[in-house]
Amino acid sequence: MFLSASDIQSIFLTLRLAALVTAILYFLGIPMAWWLARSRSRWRGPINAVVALPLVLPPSVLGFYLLLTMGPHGPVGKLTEALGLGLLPFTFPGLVVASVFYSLPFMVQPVQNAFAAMGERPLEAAATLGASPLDAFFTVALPLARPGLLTAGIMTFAHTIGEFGVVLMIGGNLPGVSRVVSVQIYDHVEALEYAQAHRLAAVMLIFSFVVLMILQRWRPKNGQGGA
Amino acid sequence: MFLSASDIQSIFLTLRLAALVTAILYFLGIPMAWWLARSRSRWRGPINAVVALPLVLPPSVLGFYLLLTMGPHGPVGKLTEALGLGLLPFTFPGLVVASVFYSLPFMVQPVQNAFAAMGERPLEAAATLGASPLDAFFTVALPLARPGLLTAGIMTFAHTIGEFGVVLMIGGNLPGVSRVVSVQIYDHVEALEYAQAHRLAAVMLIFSFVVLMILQRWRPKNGQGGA
Amino acid sequence: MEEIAARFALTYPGFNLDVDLHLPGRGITALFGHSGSGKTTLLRLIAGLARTENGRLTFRGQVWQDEDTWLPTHRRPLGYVFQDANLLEHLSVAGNLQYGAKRSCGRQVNLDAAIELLGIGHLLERKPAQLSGGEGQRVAIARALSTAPSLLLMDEPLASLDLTRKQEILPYLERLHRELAIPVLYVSHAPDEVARLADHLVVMAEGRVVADGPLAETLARTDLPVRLGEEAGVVVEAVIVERDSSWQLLRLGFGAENILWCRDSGQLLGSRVRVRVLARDVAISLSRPQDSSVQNLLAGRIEAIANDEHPGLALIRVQVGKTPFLSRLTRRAVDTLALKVEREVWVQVKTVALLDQT
Amino acid sequence: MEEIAARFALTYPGFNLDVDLHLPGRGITALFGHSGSGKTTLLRLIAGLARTENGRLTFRGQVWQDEDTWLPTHRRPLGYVFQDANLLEHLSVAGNLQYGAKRSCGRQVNLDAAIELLGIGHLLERKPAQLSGGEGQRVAIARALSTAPSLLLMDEPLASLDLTRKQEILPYLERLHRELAIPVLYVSHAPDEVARLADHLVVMAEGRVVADGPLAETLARTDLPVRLGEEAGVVVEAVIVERDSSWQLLRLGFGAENILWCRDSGQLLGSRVRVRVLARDVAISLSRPQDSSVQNLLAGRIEAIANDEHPGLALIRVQVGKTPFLSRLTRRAVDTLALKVEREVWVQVKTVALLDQT
Amino acid sequence: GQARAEKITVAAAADLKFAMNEIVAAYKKSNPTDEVDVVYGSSGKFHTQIQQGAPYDLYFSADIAYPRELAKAGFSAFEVKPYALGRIVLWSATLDATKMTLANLTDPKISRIAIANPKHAPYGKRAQEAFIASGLWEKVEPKLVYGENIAHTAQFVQTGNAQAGIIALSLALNPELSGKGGYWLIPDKLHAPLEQGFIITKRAAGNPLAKRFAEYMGSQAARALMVKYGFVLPGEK
Ligand SMILES: Nc1ncnc2c1ncn2[C@@H]1O[C@H](COP(=O)(O)OP(=O)(O)OP(=O)(O)O)[C@@H](O)[C@H]1O
Ligand SMILES: Nc1ncnc2c1ncn2[C@@H]1O[C@H](COP(=O)(O)OP(=O)(O)OP(=O)(O)O)[C@@H](O)[C@H]1O
Ligand SMILES: [Mg+2]
Ligand SMILES: [Mg+2]
Repeated sequence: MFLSASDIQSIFLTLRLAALVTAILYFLGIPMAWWLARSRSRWRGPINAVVALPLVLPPSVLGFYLLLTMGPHGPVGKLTEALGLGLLPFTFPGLVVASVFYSLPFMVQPVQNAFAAMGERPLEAAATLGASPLDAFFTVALPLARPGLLTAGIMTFAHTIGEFGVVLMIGGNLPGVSRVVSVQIYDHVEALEYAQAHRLAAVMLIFSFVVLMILQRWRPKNGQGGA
Repeated sequence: MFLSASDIQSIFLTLRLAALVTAILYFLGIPMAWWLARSRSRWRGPINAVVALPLVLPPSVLGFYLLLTMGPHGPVGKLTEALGLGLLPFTFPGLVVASVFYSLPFMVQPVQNAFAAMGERPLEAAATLGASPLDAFFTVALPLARPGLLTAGIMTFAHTIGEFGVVLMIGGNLPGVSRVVSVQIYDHVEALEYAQAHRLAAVMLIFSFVVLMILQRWRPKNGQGGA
Repeated sequence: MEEIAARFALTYPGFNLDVDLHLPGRGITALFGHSGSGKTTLLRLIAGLARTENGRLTFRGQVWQDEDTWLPTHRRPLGYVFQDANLLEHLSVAGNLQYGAKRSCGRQVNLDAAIELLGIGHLLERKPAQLSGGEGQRVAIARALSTAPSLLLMDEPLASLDLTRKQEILPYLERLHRELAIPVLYVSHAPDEVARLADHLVVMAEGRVVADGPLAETLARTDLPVRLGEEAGVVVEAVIVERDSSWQLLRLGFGAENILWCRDSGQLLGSRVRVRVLARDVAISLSRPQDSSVQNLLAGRIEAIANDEHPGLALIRVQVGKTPFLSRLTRRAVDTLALKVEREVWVQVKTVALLDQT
Repeated sequence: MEEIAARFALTYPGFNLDVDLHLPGRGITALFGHSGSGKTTLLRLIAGLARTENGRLTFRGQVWQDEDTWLPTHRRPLGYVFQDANLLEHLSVAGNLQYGAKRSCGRQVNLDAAIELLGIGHLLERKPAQLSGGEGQRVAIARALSTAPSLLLMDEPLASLDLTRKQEILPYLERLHRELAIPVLYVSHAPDEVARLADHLVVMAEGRVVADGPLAETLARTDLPVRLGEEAGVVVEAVIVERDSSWQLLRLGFGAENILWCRDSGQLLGSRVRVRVLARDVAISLSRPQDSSVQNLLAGRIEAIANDEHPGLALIRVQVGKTPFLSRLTRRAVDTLALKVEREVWVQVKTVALLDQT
Repeated sequence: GQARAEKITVAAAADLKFAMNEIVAAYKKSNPTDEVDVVYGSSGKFHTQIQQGAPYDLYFSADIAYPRELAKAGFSAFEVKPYALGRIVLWSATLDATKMTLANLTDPKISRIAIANPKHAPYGKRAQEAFIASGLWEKVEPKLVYGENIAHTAQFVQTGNAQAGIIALSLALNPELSGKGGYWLIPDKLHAPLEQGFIITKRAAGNPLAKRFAEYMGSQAARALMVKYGFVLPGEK
């Protein structure tokens, strides 16, 4: 067989993770980006900086700290246990939480730029047409931010697929739970199973290429001159 | 002492690497982003997709493939040897090359969006004022793309600091050559030297926070209404 | 009558706005003033797009802004035509129009009529980037109407339109304001538009209101027409008393027995109309002219002789019955004819522009 | 004389541009036409901002575009005023002006004069976002001049300016074009601007050129003034023969012995000027009028009687010496006075607008 | 409920991969209903993860120090059991390592030598000890490059980026590597014994399957497989 059963399992796990993380980050990151792009609060600067900080730590070190925080003695771990949710590490939800945290800047930064670039004027037009700020956000700001949203989604999705430092640490490499493709390829390489590693990497690259090509269609064409 | 000599060495090495990679990527990524934002070639879509592909592979796997390619039997390795440059793995230039490759999408995507968002009109104005395309690129497109350039720089810089999978894979963990901070923190954690790991991580986080806060100043204020 | 009360003070570097305005609750109020005099700024304050401390704004008794109240723009029932069209780039023309219509809170609008009249029916599928300057402006007008507003704010809506287009759109706007009975604040640089459309005139200079009153009154003030340049003149209310079908002319009666002839534009006999008579179109003679192509002759008496913008010119106010007329003459003519206040003269009106039915 | 030759064909959905134009190498050519008639598109093609296959464009014998040649915009020595100002948002007003000046290849420009005349001196430090609509437009004009162009393309440069401003800027543009001796292509909807500024008139409709010729000729065509609406009229070349300082008037002589009076704007005695006489300002009488405030009386002969846009109106062409005048009269007046071709009449000109020195 | 558990997860050091895969396969043949998942990775990482509650039932470390520490901290159900001694070899993909000793590494033609990072990788530590014991450390240190773990070290050599390296015997026997070059077994007197041990974690204390599998590791069949893959068993020489 071309790919082993466990390879295929890891592919579906990865897609589920990446899709979920991207979806969650759209929910979390877009409001954050909106606030960061428009607020005049003095917290804007610091928060802007904090968002990019997860990038600075090596993934497996970040994973280590997340493990400590979400473990039984960590604050998050105590909280989730108190809430009856159990502990997050070594579970799929734990992976999702960690990836969301780590990929946050990939979502926030491009969307923030897109919001900032459109300026106030389209929102003013929407307001005079009776659109509430929330309404205008959905019907004007989001559509106009499409290139930024697309970039953010691509970066988040691709990065979640490729990231494994955090995942390995938090997830524990459990089949069906946290053995995502990146971990699987890594395992193959570590075990010197190069043929399998090449195959799986090739599948991921081709698949991702196709997905990225399809996503290109959402990228608006260049402005066409016009009057 | 608060940080060991080798910690401090790794910090300076990291800053050198991140600064160099960011600078090189500004050189390489901006023209690419320009082309991707404006070309109507049918290669635009595929190349756009390819730029994001390095993200999809786990860094250490990517590192493994780079090790193959840049090794004595790989095409890049044969080339560099033929050019009398020697082999790239285990050298600082090798690290730079690998990081440039891996961080490319972080540079290209935000800048591309910024170029696309400004549209043709400012460039048309510049052309009627006698600015050649190159002139207009430097005097109009780049200044207008400032938020995108800033984001791209931040993401590239932070990511190069934090990335260690690729670096570890092809760097050989040589002090002063490839033992960057991320690798150093990782080594501390692996060796269960948690106190040292915490200290070094804290230093990196605080330092990065300060740098990011300073960079915020370059982010233009919100448009101020206007007529 | 006073249904919009606005008091604002705002400072930009090098510019102070300080207005305290009371505007009628219906009819078109023209905002007239030099470039940079603060017209757009005032409109933005009224729309709630800009905000000042200590501003106060009431509309039909409802407080839109004071110390405690701030009604955000989208809750103010207004339509706004931006100075640049400011269309939503991601929507087609139709999408832009529907955007407002969908949010009109059930108020009905006949958008089809607006679309046809503004000549944008063939553009509905286009994106704003594919429109010419004037096309964009017309779409912006239709869009402002799409919300069925209670107050219409128009910032130079016709600036990039040609005369023919303007002449198609102006009657439509006139009709609209009569039918909808909503107040319109209309910024314009074009005195002919102002004279034609406005019921009320506000003249601004350097952030302040320098004149403010009903159109006819304000136009007939001999201290003001200076600002209107070639367009100084008066507006006369009259009744259509006769139709001359063979010559396509209408006879208009005003005051006790005075008449004016003007081109027939299809108005009903007996209806009340407004006509505009420009000072430059009014000549004066001492005796009744003979054999002249000028058919509108009125007997009147000189009320005032004032300076005009050019030292060689004078503005003469002649009372014809109860109606004042302005005439712009050279100072030399005033001298040659020995014109003086109280003197009885003949007024020759070369052209009369029918404005609208009232 | 023919120094700009342009042939372009271009198709947008629902719009075809097809022009073959030969324009004079100096003076102002007005591009006049309805909204959407293709004026901006033509200007963009000439500037090289848009490109068509099989287009051909030569300027002063130099090929800018043909099958083999394509001179990119920045190599064409032109200045362009965009329909919206299109200022560079990241630069201050001063930065925008310097941007062009720095790239003018050593050609000298007196920007200070432009800045003062356009009244933008106090705005130099501002960012474009902090300008009013008219202020932006004025900056755009100054910027287009900053490159010391050999061809000036202006897309409704005065559309958002008030009359007073326009009256300040128009003479400046006139002077400029005389002094610089560069051809100007000037898109305008305002017939008064066209009549005042243009030497040459191109009328466009639906992507095609429907009229094209020297201004005076084109304006005097009785088949065309329809498009000019109230602004139909003629332009007369005359010489200042007398100054009446007490009345601030100038006496203008034209033809053998004809004279016109107009307001004194400080021109030199003996200088050649252009004056505009609108058809609406011209009355006709059969006998010489007495006691009238109208001082300009000329003897002439009716040359043609044509239909005007309104069925109740007629356009009469009266030849005064060698100069044609247009008069707009009601059909009834034509009938009452029994006006006919060849008939000798008196022409009463109420207002004469001095355009410029030639 | 723990008695009914039919599944265990084993965390095993990466160097065990081939041996363990066969052992599990053999075990399953005799106990077809038992399900055994094996996760391979770095011993250090497993150590951290088990402290944070990772769901591993058995933990086979490449260095007995880790399980000992866990046992001391109370994460182990029973005491630590040694299961093998690791051996290190000098290996090269380009040179014939069978004819080499550590001393040959000083040859200037050999510019890069790969060992695992002695700071945290047990095989790397032993390699360092061997160099020091042979008095070569000062001479070879400038040529050393450090792999993250023993597999990574092998890759440095395999891709030709390093001309020689010190890796685990178990790895050198791997078919992927044994085809190329050859190895020279480094005498075990040159370094401290690389004792490898495993524990049953506390969470599997009542899990009979975990216990059964642990016992199977001591069986003759399992021991034979361990030997086949280059491990020296405790109590044998
Ligand atoms: N954001 C701003 N910052 C600073 N000054 C501003 C800003 N917006 C407007 N101004 C200034 O305020 C004054 C009034 O501007 P406003 O746009 O109201 O003028 P306007 O009457 O609409 O002029 P126009 O007819 O040219 O559009 C101008 O001098 C302008 O330069
Ligand atoms: N990018 C485009 N795509 C499709 N149609 C276009 C595009 N640009 C312009 N048009 C159409 O071409 C025609 C001519 O446009 P153009 O801008 O030249 O008109 P214009 O004469 O300048 O009008 P205005 O006076 O309103 O500015 C219009 O019908 C317009 O809708
Ligand atoms: Mg304005
Ligand atoms: Mg146009």
